[in-house]
Amino acid sequence: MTIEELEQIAKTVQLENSRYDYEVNVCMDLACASQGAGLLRDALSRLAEASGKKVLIRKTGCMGPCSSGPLVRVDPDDTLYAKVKETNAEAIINSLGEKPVAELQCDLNEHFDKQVRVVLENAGHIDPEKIDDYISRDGYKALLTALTEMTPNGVVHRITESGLRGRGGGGYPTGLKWGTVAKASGDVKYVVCNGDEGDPGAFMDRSVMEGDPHRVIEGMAIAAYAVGASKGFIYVRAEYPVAVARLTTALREARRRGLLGSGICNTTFNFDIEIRLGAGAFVCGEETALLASIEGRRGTPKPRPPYPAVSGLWGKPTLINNVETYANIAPIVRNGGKWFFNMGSERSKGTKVFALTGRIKNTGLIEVPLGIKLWEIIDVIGGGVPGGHKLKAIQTGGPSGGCIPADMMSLGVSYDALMAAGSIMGSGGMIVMDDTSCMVNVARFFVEFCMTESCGKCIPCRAGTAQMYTLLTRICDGTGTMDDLELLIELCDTVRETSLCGLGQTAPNPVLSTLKYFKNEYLEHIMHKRCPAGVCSMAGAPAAQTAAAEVLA
Amino acid sequence: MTEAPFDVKTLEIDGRELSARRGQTILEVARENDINIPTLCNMEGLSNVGACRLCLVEIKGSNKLLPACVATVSEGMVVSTNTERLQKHRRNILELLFAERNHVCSVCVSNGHCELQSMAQDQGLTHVRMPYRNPHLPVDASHERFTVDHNRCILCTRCVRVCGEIEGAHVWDVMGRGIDSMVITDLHEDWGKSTCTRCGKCVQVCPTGALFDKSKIGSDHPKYPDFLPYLNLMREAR
Amino acid sequence: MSSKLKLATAWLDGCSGCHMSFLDMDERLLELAELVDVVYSPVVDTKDFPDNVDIALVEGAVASVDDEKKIRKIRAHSRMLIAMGDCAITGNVPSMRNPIGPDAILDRAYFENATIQPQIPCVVVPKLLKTVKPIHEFVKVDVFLPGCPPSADTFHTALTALITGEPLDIPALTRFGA
Amino acid sequence: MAAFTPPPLPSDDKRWKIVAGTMRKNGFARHALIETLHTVQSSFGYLDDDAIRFVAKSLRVPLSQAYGVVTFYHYFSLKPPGKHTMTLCAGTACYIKGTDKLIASAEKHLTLKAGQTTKDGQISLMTARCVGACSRAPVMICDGEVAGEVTDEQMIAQLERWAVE
Repeated sequence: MTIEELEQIAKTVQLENSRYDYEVNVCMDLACASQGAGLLRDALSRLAEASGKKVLIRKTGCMGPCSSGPLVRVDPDDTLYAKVKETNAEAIINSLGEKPVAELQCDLNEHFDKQVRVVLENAGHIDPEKIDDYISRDGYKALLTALTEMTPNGVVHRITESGLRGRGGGGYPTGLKWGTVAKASGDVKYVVCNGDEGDPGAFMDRSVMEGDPHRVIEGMAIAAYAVGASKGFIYVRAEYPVAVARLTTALREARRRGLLGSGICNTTFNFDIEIRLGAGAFVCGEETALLASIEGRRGTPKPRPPYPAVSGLWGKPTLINNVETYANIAPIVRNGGKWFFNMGSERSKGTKVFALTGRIKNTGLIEVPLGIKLWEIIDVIGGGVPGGHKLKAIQTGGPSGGCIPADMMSLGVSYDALMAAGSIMGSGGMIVMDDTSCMVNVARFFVEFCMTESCGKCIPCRAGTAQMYTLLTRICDGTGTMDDLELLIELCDTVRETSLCGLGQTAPNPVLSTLKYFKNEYLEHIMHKRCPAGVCSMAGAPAAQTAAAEVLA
Repeated sequence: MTEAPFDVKTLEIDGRELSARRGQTILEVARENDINIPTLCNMEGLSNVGACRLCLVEIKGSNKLLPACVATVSEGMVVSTNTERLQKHRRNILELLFAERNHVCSVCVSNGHCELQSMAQDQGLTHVRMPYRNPHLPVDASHERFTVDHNRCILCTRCVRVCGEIEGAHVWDVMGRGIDSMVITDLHEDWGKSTCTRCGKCVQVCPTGALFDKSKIGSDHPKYPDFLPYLNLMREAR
Repeated sequence: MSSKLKLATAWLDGCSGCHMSFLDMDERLLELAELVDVVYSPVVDTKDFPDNVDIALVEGAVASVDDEKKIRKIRAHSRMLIAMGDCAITGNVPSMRNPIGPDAILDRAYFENATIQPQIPCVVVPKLLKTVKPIHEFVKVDVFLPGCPPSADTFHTALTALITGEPLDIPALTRFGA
Repeated sequence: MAAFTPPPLPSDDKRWKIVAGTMRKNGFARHALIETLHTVQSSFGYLDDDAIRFVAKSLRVPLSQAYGVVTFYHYFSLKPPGKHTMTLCAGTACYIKGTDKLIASAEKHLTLKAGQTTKDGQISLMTARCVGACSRAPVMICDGEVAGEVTDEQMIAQLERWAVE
């Protein structure tokens, strides 16, 4: 394969597509599929054929605004239809060449206007099971450019120049990581993609793997070239069967096209990828635990250093990046580091995909330039809190993150700003809470999550999260005391500072951030045995009061 | 000039200027110089897992605490092993251990010879503020010579490591995860029916009364793990 | 010292071993008697816990509704509360029933092992709490003297220091299970 | 060293051949343990002691290590699943929208705890840590079919349909 051949494929696809007058793209992502997108697509295909019009019906990955699904986009007019039912298929097919179906059209201009699509540039435009679709949109161009025109060092330099930081949560500079692995000695090195998207309330990586799998593969191949690896692993949650299937297809197609395997594109570069299934352990998102799991062992983390960059899989230098990080690589190589560097805020470059969910009108997948204000996400893109309720907080960063209160909506979204606010960027879950959520209960939910997901290796995380959960349960059921609260805070400090890995070190975040901004809710529970949001049952409180009364009697 | 010759590093531990060989851990250097850093999962002769977090030390210029058992020395490192911050964390970790399972010293075979018990005393622990969890845990006395009482296990995994790394049998491992973790023999089968080689090394390295010799119930039950460094030495010599 | 301090000792769910060990101070008890009046104790014939106790030594864990009432009363009437021995501090032997719950214990004691008239007494035996807990789970404790039991020497050193206001290093004296 | 011969298949059940196939594809390497366990689980629906023993011996992994791995990962089940499986998502977005109430209601309806199977083996009630359909919260998965914005009535109706089958 050469650049010319690649362009030839793209041309063929375009030629093929030009045979059609219309393209009807049907979103087949989980949210749309669960609302009958499959039946809808079948109906569209059937009716299109019957109509005699030249229509290409294409199934695509996530288009974004899931709450408006099932979504259909008709090109070349770029008309977006929302909440389309099987019964609407006829109207849509009939409208081709005529006026759009007004009652199905949705006004999501504001929703899309604020977004910038880099990672999701192909989402909703290509059939994820067709490599040629990807190639027709500049797919694998970056890999070929890297292999034929750039040195490995040059690639590392370009990534460094872009200012890209790890999208998995930590925000470690990607170029720096690549440089370390590239410099590490050893002839066997590995490239690993962390697709163990474990944060509850986050589905960015799933959507990318399902909607544009080649983008991830291309990013990994470029990384492998840059660091000198010949073998890669994609570690995906077993809970994502569609992602696994799409990646499997994509790998097969890429091999068939000679974009993976030995002597890629007539160069001496060899690289292939294997998929490894996770098995339901959140802690495997931690890189040393993930490596243990790939090696077929219990996913327990190891103390770092040594870092995986020096001693990773089977003791070899290993580069680990998250799905979204790899998804950013091809456009950076294609468009240059400066192009990426010019997007975003001062120390957080580029765009970030978020899964916007919870008590908000437009739920779904969004991609925004970093530095964007929270209110722009909530009020403009998200369309605000529905049902006349009041925004209370935004939870970011999953179980390791924190809650940002409603009065901080002017905060710009960046790694550092979120950290300063007591939360973290995390992998990109953004859960909106309104006045129906009890923040103590929310903190307890996350601590319970960390408790059940703790691997159990180190004491502070294993026993500490369990104790935090006990103390929070006391507060939630009305038996908590001020001593319990004090102990909880002290415990948070120890768990944070002494735990072996990130899971334990960040487990107290939801407690600490809710305590920082919503301490009055804790005090209400403890002093007045009252849950302001009316969520906690306070079942323990009356009994406690009786016991006290008995003593006084 | 920053590197000392002959791979010798100079560092400071608790205000004392010390020298060390490159690649040595902070714990090794401290022990060579009679500086006590508390540990529970560490044992000379076994691999280090850095799990108990009691050996965490402070390094000047870094806010992050490092486990002395795995962190290696570097030139000019300034280490503090016993600051107030570390003492507080150590007490909290010990409290967590005491509250996690059912450690009843007065009825334990290891009373007076228990590393957890003496460490609590060393660290000035007189009571446990954390609520006791009181889990219902089994005692497996199916083995003809030994018993495992899970109520007293602190999951340090010394038994797992000595069985896998030294005896080479790997009869022990950990099942479950988080607070539900438990050491097991084979497929969570009775120890007595397992593939155990009956060497008894696990009993000797167990820091508490979780693993004990049946013939010594109700009597003084000290453990003798000193065979470990010797065994390793003899193996290396071969 | 013109007026002596008022000392009380109380016994919740424990084996009385701590009190025995306390009495093991032997002739040193006479020294102690110079400094304190024992106003309430299993070894003194007082029915109700008096007001204004200066030092209360409490043995045993909180295992029943009665224990809970007692410890709250003791706390309310004492200036300094000393948890005496492992039962008071950790729950110790009485807490060994916690993993299986009180019903299993009552069954064992009053049914399985009963030779005549198996029944759970409801008049004299107070209602058991679901879990046996150390006393600091209910009230604030000022001093913890671990041990099973703490030795007579420990009692002597600790009490002397507490009465005279000398510094006291408890971990140097005793430990859990000592 | 004598060549390693993997143990014979536990029975002539064809599914063991699939399991052996996964191991062979991975060259009977120890690191194929999790991959192989996945194959067992997808072929048999769960992992029993015989299966774990067979896989462990074939891959020369200590028994306790294999058992440790099986019990570490929530995806692996030691008990056979019910004829139907209702999985309620307990991710954050679903929690905010009331999954806890759905779980409690289903537990009450089936008189069991999440993670268990009804006595007649008809229905398993499971919870999941986020299936990634957060925008449709709360989400339930009925035998693999994802349904969003689930109400208590819908869920109970589904359970009742399965119960009378």
